[in-house]
Amino acid sequence: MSESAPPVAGGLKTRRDIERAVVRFAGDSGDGMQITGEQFTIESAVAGSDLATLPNFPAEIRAPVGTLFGVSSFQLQFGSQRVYTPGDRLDMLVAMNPAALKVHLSDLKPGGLLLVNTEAFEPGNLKKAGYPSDPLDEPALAERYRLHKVDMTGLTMRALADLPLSAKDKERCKNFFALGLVSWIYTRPLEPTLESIQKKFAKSQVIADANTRALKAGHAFGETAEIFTESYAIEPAEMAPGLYRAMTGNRALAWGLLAAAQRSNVPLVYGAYPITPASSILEELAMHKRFRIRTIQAEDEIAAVTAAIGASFGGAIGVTGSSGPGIALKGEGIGLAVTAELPLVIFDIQRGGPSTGLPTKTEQADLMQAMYGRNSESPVVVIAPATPGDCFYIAYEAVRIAAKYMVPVMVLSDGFLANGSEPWLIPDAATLPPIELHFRTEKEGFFPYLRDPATLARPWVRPGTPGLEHRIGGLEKQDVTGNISYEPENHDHMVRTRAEKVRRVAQEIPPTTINGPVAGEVLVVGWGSTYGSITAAVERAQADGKSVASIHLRHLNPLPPDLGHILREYRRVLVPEINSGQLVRVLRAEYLVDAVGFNRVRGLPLASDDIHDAISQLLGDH
Amino acid sequence: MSESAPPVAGGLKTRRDIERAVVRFAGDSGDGMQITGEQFTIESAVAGSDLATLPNFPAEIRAPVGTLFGVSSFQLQFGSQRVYTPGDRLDMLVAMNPAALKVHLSDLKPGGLLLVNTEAFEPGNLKKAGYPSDPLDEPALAERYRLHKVDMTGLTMRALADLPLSAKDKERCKNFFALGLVSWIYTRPLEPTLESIQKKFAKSQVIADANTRALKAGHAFGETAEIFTESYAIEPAEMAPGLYRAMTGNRALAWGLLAAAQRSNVPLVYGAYPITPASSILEELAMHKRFRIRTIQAEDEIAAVTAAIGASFGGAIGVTGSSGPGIALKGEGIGLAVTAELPLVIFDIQRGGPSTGLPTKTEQADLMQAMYGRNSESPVVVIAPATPGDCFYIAYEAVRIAAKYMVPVMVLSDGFLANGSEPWLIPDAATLPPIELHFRTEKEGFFPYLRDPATLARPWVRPGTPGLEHRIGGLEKQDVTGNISYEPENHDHMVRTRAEKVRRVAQEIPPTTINGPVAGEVLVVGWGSTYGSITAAVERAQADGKSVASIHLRHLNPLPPDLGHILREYRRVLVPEINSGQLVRVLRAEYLVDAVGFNRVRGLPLASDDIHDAISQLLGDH
Amino acid sequence: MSATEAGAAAAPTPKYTKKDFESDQDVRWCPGCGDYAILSAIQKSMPDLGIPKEDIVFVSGIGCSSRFPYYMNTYGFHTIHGRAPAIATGLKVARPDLKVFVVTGDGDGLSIGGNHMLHVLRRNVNVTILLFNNRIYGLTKGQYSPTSELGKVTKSTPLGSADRPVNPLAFALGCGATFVGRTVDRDVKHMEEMIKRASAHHGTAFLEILQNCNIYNHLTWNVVYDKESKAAHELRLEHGKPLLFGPVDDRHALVMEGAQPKVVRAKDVPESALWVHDETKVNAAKLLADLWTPDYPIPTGVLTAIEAPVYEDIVLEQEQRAISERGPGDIAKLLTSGDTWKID
Amino acid sequence: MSATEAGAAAAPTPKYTKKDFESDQDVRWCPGCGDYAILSAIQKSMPDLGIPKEDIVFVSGIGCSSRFPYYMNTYGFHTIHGRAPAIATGLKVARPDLKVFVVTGDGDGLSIGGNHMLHVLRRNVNVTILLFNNRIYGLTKGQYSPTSELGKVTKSTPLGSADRPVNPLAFALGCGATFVGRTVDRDVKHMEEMIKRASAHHGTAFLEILQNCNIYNHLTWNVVYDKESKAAHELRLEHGKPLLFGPVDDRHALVMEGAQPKVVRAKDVPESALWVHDETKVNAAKLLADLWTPDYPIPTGVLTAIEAPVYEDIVLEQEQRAISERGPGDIAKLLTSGDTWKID
Ligand SMILES: Cc1ncc(C[n+]2csc(CCOP(=O)(O)OP(=O)(O)O)c2C)c(N)n1
Ligand SMILES: Cc1ncc(C[n+]2csc(CCOP(=O)(O)OP(=O)(O)O)c2C)c(N)n1
Ligand code: SF4
Ligand code: SF4
Ligand SMILES: [Mg+2]
Ligand SMILES: [Mg+2]
Repeated sequence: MSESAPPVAGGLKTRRDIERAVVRFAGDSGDGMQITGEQFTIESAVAGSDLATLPNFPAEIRAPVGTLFGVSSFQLQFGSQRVYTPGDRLDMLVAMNPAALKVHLSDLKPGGLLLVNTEAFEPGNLKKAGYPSDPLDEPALAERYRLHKVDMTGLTMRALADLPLSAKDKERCKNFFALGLVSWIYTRPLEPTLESIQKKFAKSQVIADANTRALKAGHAFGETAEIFTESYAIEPAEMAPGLYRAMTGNRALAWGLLAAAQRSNVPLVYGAYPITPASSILEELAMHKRFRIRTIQAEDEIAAVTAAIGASFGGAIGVTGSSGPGIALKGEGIGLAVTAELPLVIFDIQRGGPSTGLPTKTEQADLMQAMYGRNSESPVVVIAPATPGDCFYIAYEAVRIAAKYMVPVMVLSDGFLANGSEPWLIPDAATLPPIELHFRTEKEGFFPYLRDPATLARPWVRPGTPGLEHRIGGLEKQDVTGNISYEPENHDHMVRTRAEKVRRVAQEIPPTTINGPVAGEVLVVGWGSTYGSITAAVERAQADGKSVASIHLRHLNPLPPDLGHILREYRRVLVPEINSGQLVRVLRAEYLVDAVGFNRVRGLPLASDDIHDAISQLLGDH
Repeated sequence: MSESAPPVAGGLKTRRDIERAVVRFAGDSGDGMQITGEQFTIESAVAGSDLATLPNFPAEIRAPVGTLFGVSSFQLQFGSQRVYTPGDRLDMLVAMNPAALKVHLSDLKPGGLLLVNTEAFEPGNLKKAGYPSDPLDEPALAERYRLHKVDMTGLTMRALADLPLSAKDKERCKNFFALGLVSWIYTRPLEPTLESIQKKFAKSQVIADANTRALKAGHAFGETAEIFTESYAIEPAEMAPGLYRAMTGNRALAWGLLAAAQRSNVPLVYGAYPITPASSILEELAMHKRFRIRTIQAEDEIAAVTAAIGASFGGAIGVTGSSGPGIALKGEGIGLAVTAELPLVIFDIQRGGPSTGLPTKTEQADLMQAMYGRNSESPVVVIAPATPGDCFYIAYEAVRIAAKYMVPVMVLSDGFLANGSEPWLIPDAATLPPIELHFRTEKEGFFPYLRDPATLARPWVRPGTPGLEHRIGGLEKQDVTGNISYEPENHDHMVRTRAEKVRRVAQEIPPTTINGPVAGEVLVVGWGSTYGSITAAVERAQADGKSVASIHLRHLNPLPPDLGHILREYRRVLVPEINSGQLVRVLRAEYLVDAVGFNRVRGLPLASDDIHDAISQLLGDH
Repeated sequence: MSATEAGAAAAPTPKYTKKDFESDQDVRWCPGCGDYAILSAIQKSMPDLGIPKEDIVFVSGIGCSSRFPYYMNTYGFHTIHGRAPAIATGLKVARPDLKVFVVTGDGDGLSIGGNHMLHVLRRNVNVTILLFNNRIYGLTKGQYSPTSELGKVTKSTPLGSADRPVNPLAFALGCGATFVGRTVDRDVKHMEEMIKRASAHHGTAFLEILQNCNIYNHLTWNVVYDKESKAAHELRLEHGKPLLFGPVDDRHALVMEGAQPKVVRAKDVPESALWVHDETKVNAAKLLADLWTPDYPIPTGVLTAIEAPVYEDIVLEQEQRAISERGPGDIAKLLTSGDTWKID
Repeated sequence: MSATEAGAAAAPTPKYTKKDFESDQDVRWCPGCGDYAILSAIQKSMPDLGIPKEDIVFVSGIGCSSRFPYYMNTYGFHTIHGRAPAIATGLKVARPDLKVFVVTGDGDGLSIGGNHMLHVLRRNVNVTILLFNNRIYGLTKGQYSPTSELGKVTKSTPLGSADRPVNPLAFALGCGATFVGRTVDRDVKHMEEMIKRASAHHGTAFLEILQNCNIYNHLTWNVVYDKESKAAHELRLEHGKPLLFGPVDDRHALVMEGAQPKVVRAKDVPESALWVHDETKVNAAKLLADLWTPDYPIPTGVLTAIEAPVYEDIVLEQEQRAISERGPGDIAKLLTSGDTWKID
């Protein structure tokens, strides 16, 4: 909720209209917080809210129960206005155990709703969370927040008392109790969850019944219990009409590839080695063999990228995906695709680093690696999606460009986009631009490094084509003939040609959309997953009447042709990134503008409040 | 020779004084051109000349005889003034066969000396070189150059007629005939070569005798044959007094490590996988086991770098070396050293790329890879030697910094420095700065990520130290304790700390030497092996009275603290590099100066004439 | 050798208990994971090694299993995925005086790290490798691994995996391993015995530990967990003892028929015809490594343990010989050796 | 399958000669290199494969040996060091209709590329791997390789190498190879026969070709070059034939003594006791792979050739089953499947 309401003492249950709310479910890894959050997301979407989500879970598979590092959480913001981010500070926190309270309380706004499961606040758990005594007994807590102590476990157990289930199984349903209660508080429809419970537990009707009852019990508890004095209603957001679905970034990348495979009508080979947070792309693709997607779980990332290159050599679309450490290993292989001039798509789902770093946390610090993480002059195209749903279009676009220009295309997503979801307007597949693959079969005048005058692409030849037998490789080649050449001028020419080919991809970039005035005080330039945080911050500043605009780059190499011009129309340029300042250096070097970075590397999305502050500061500093 | 003399018709043999000369020996891979060039280098050095060399050989081990791609050459410039480069254009070309003539003739100055071995100009060789008829019969050749057709093979055979050797063995001595003749032409002393023949062929006196005779026969031929009308004398250069030796870059890197190992008094482990042009460092180090240098020829580059990291963890100095493609493979491993904060030295002997590229040619295109070729924010120190001899100091310095700051240090050498040589003033080993290693043994107050306030280095602990048992790894760590931490603020702090630690290395950088006026029209900024070409070009421009200065960066990350100030003192900044413009982007981004690049990626050193032209152009463009 | 190197060897080894090897870090495996039992067995075995704990280093890659070093109160290095054998090689070359363990998983050691495994084994570096084989990628949440059965249905192979598994023991032997053994996470006593045997080997010891991942691959090794099945199928290898297995009342024997191993009723063969286990015969170990149910028993214990040159021993020998023959290196002398000339 | 995929199979194969497989590129090996003989043998074998030359692809890594594809007038890809098996795997998954050869060296295939070698072998991808083993790094000018003898003096090991060599055949078998053979560059007829046998195998065929590097490791295989020595030591394996070797007047036999192979005088054993070579027995192949002089003969020929599931066959089967059961994928349908909601 953007305006926080003062705590209200008992009375009639009222329903207040609010514009937006930020809710976080937090509990033990075993408490089902991810599924609770996902269901709440669907309910909110069906209610017509715009929304954005932020799942956050530990690197451990099943951390010991009750520990601080075992806390798992799911946050979402939903509202009747455009929602760009999962929100900075919480309107409501659901804490299923003391550890969750300890880890997350500081993010709750003063006066925010705090719902705790009292049953879990027993000595063992308190100790694991490092509480010397029960924090729920501290009067300060109820003073600072609207504290609701509910024995969710007990209420759930009682609601399920007569069901033929073990106590443990019953206790497990408590997250649905919490969901029911929160759904009541925010007037979310239960139907989507009821349906999905039926689907999910189709194999065990008793479990389905138990969860259904728990959900309803939670809802009824809100309705009847004396302690909740009001609930909140949120008008449906004004969203483009059409059919929607919730979409996560990794699924969208996978589906973008499926669309590309179908439209291009050749097999697509995805070579990957599991790594967080990229693994789910491999897993998603493996389920769609009907699209002639062939997945190879390779022995390592080097094999993954080179298998993809082998596939491209064979006339299929070669794609590989990983996260930072795996991308580092692929550098040499990518260089081979650069010089062999074969299409290749590389997904980098960035995570916290360096080295193994923070595997389940998000970051944007692989931009330089994408540009330069290989020996010698080895240019590739670099593009980045702005939202989870945008991943679909970016993946599709990556295949299109790779095949058209015979060039590797690196896609920079990240952990936040990968797992985050948004309500996504389902596109009409027929409106996707065509992917035109030209496999040369004409013998006359053939040379392996002949070039298309518009794109500088060399011909793609499927082995099996009679008369076009040829050999390529990683040594420098004479232009046109493709024969090995160590000749100095040819090398210089080829270095320039490979660079020019990538530069020509600029002709694919549409004019940059400026969010705000076309000239003014401050321009905020972003890329990748910070889109939401930046847009929210900029729109807030604009609402305050500030002369601020933003642009968001989906193309990072080459940069949009109109960018230099745009940058010069503002007094200051601010570049917020979840890294130590990478795009900002590219812009400074390229355009000699005194752009400044706003950089926080916390494993989390940037807070739009912080960006807003940075904008204000720049505006102030005349 | 800087002034080329007009062809002179017969007469008395005169000796002319010249200032400098550029000579290239070229022939088949089997013709011994490398050894010929190396010997001529020693002779010139002993004669007191300053000099610079450029060996150039094919990627093939033994390319088929007589082919164009099988040509091997060795070029050197020597003179009585400071010699910075092997020279752009040739004063003399020795062509041992038609292929050598074909490949190299275009580099010979008009009026230059052209010495050919007529015997090799027979139909088979002419055909392999692609000559439809004998080029020696073309009148234009003798008009354009001072052509000397000598049957070097035949003269050698005759000189060795009575020796008990096979015809093939005798024929092999013809390169020493050529050397004798060229030595006569440039008045070089034969003694160093005579000595080295004795050493080299100590096992076979008859071979030693044969080569000695061939050398002397060549010399006598110059003295007596009617065709050579003059010879040239070159005053000894004014060089700092002291003991000199010829030094190649790779040997200097290796010896720098030996010095560091001796001074630091711990073993040094060099992990490497063979790759051109880095292999000879491994080979050189393997010969010096007495220095407690332990070489591991690893199974691949990843094992090489991680073995070095393992050694550093054990309290030894871990060093690895490779060329571009191998460095690409090491990226992930280097990231581990960054986060584990262990000392590590990485040699990157750059070669032509991308991918396998031009393995035996030189390039400077790995600067960006050195800076950014890893996932996430993963800063390392980057330094680069300017000349072959400088490699000794750079290697030593790399170890010193790595151990002092507990940080990886990347050294960017290249194929030209690696194989090129220069007369090198042997330093007094005692004057090298100390390498102070502190292995912590004190238990009290120990934490693995405690930091030294000056350097931010964490303590280095040798396993085996009682009471300091601890665990480190690639996951993000809490500062000070080193415990795994996914805490957002700590991560941000650690990202900044790792960056700051590298930034602090700036305190090791001496004030930048400016070659020329401290302010003016054009500043030329170089790094690495272009030192010679740039200096020669700048000094020529200065001699013409132009307002031009140059600086040469040995420290590329961090940059020298005084650099920003210096750059702003000149109207234009020119950055010549053997890449597509890498340092120039760093300078633009860092200092917002409109520096422009001069870029030729030809697998060869930059020609100082070309740099001179680029300077003139910048001066002209007001 | 530096003073410290020499010093470490001389110090008397204190008497330890299991507790001395427990670190202060929270153990972060899933409740019920087989890794707990292995951790306990290793901590329990340590005091018997007679090595000062500051001289022990655990090196690992990445995976659930590779979290191991954090829990040992020794020196430890949790490195990057698959590279632990290479890191251990560098460490041993730098510090032959240390006792180095490598902890790895079926993914870490045999997928991304397969090449380093090959080379550490052929080099016979003096390290003890403990491979926790749960036939799954645990840490990345349940994709199939190189040891997963063909046709395995996992997250990344919804229709079943298409690749034939690698047999870690056969692989290690193919790489020239000098010590190869197998034990089981639920057989605590045998585990301890094997850990000590492996640790005592001079050269690379490769010990496969069958481990349960109760979250993603529960009971994959049930054939050696289930009491009855274990009794029927486990072939406990003991040097000098005949290859007999199965319940006391239905003993079976393994014999050679030409170049093929064959299972027969124990009572049907004379004692002289029994195949007596000989750890020094790598040939025989290769035959044993390939055995599995249903046609053959499952061997556990030490398949082979032979002596062979150790990499870092040779490296150090060469160094010491060079020093003793020609004295320690002297950079000042080297710099002025060979062709030099003077300029005044 | 696309039209082209189906079409390629249908076209009648032209009659070729060796010349048809010679490319227009200059061959750039050292004069006298064993690679020339191998090239010639392969070019000569090609016509007999009965495969249209446009359907043949040679994939290689980096090394002298890996220059190979340039000289074949087929499709070819000279890739990066060690990765050819992985590239070939991707190629075969994309294009199972192609005939793919991998050419590699002892460094390329067993040093940097060892892991991919392991995994291509266990996956049993349908490719023919030709490993030119010269026991040295040729292209980088003479450092020792993983197959070099222990103590080998080379540029990088002036005092002798410290690592035990890997035996390529034993390694391949340890990785689960389904076809393992060995031949010699100087035995042209046998080479051709082996190349055809390997090429005909369905699954990964691993053929080691002992090759002479006359520049850096001349006559390293002299034991099988020298006429007398070859006659004494070569054990030519032939399916169904007993393991006999040595000159006619001094024939020796290989027999099993328990689990150990043993050499005896042929005349001292009854024919029935002879060990008859059976290519389908991997066990036996493992015993054979380890044999070498002086104690044993040197086996050449096919050590084993077994049938096993082929990786890309399964991948394609799964795809075709999915399509035939539920129809080809339709992105429009997928996009609207599952939980959706409408906004008007
Ligand atoms: C370079 C790199 N690639 C991939 C990963 C992701 N990853 C971490 S552990 C692991 C597999 C672990 O499997 P295993 O070794 O069997 O260990 P387990 O978790 O089963 O004990 C993978 C793929 C990584 N950390 N680094
Ligand atoms: C990543 C990488 N590392 C190292 C090299 C250098 N290199 C090229 S070939 C080779 C070894 C070749 O040995 P082998 O495979 O036995 O081939 P041979 O030349 O003996 O036929 C090496 C180390 C390289 N090209 N790329
Ligand atoms: S995922 Fe499996 S292997 Fe990993 S800790 Fe959990 S139970 Fe153990
Ligand atoms: S170096 Fe050896 S392997 Fe390479 S081409 Fe020459 S002879 Fe052949
Ligand atoms: Mg595992
Ligand atoms: Mg080789």
